[in-house]
Amino acid sequence: MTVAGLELDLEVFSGPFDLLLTLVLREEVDLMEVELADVVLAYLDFLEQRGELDLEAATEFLVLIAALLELKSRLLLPRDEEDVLDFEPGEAADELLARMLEAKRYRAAAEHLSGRLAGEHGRRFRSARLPGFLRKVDLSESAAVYDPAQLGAAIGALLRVPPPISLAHLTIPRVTVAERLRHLRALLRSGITTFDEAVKGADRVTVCVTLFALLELYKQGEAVWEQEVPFGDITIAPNTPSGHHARMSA
Amino acid sequence: MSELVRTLEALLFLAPEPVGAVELAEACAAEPDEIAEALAELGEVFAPGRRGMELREVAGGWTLSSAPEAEAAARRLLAKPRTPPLTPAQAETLAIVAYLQPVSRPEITRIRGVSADSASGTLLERGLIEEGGRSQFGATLYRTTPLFLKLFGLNSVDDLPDPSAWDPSPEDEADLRERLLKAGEARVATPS
Amino acid sequence: MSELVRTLEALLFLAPEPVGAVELAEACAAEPDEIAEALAELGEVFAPGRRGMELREVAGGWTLSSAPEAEAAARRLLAKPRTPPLTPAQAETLAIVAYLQPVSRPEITRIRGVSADSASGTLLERGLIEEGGRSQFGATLYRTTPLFLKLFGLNSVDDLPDPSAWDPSPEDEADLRERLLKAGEARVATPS
Repeated sequence: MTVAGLELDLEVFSGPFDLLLTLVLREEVDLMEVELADVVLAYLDFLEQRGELDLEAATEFLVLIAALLELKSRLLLPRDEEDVLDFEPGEAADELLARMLEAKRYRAAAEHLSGRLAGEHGRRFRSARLPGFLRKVDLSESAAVYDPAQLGAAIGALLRVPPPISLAHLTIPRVTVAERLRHLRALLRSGITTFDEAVKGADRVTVCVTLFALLELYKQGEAVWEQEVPFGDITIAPNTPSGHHARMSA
Repeated sequence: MSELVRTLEALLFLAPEPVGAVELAEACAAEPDEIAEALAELGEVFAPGRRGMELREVAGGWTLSSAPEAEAAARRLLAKPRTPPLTPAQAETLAIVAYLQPVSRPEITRIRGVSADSASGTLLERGLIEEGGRSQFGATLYRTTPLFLKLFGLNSVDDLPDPSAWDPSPEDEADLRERLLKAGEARVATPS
Repeated sequence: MSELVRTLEALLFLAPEPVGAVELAEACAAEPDEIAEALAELGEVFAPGRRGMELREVAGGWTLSSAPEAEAAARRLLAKPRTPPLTPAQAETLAIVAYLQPVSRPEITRIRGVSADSASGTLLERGLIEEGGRSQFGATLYRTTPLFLKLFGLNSVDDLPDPSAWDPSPEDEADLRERLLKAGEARVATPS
């Protein structure tokens, strides 16, 4: 079985993975409501049942799930810096679809080529040295056929030093996970807080890093978090034995 | 067998690479239409299934190859496999190079979604692709080789089918739509 | 033509050296007398004067060779330097050898940023470059050949064009070799 046929039973969708993908791309299923973690878990279950790792299928799955995660993360991020956001969700879906179609096209072309090669099986070509009477080349009979300028041009191209790569367009991280961990722990010492509170006035990068820090706190068992509705505020509470159950919707 | 046909047979037996009709005409001091006629006659002699050799038009020229029926014996005698089949990763990389050439490694990686370094290395080693210049940023560009055409039985890359032929058909779209409706009904029937 | 005769024809076509009857029998999984009979039939087909090839028994066994009548045409087609257009990799490799000779293979690789094994192999085979001694570290050194001068219409390597016309920074005073090595290393360090 390939990745496409992976059977899913999610809250908002039940059916094969490829159908989910199609519905998401047609915006007939809201990606915001799809728990991608559950898709990954379903795939892991499937791998476990199967008992072996098909590298090609696993690669395909990673590519698809990464594309969905990218799309979803674009939908989830705050939208206050419209000029920096390069894609509308619709555009992102179009891009994803185009990319999948392109990959699919060359996978089909690859199958065609493999078939062609198999069809040529057994047709070998002769590779023998030329007989002696053809190996002697008379230098005086040879005419100039190449232009020396080709060699000069090749040397010129090899002398070209590539321009240094500009890193100007990359955001230099000004905020670290450790810093945001300290910030969150400080907030939690005075009880329940919210994600909005934790990132008040922060820029986009800080929001992301804070989310990482929050994941780390959750993993360490220091905090639990809850989001009542999509886009709603995330409540963060210090973890106590009787505390809330964490619920993540990423 | 006329003298011209015999000469052509000898030339194609000796030549290490496929030879174009123009070069054959020059070597034989014959007219192009005489060569065309002689090649047709030779093609009859070496038609598939008749002999131990076949006349083939590949990589822009004419060449003789062994007949596939002799492959088992050839492998025993020569003790080397013809061309091992391609892995899916190699076939995909080769397909991208064949259709988009000249194409750079980062572009191949972008299309495949995974790195193509090992696959393109193997294809280079096997002589199926080669460097064909550099991009404006100095990245090596790849293209297919005449050996690729020879081994895949192609006269030129233009003989490859239009890749849009493999795009999903309207029927497939309709099929997906139907499956969508069914899945929707199933969900209504079994609320979670 | 029986299947065995066809297989023999294919084997003798492919084999670069004469093949003994015993080896042929093993490869074809046939009895020695069957092979003898098949060889006799093949000898009829390829009797002198009939075809462009002849079946001959020589010291080491059986072999196909071109018919002597085709010799003049074969000379016109094949007894001349092969001069297809140089690929970019070949032109780069040949330019490095021409301007820096003698130069070692590792040096060529460092300047190009990618291996030049396949390109230098082709240039050697076509007789444009040749081995000329060893470096102090034991690497083979390459230099250009008289055929190279002939095919480029040069009297000596001193007549190679001054690269400053194509040089992106001709004011640089450093030695050509040093500059090429530096640029090559910069290319490798820059992911493209």
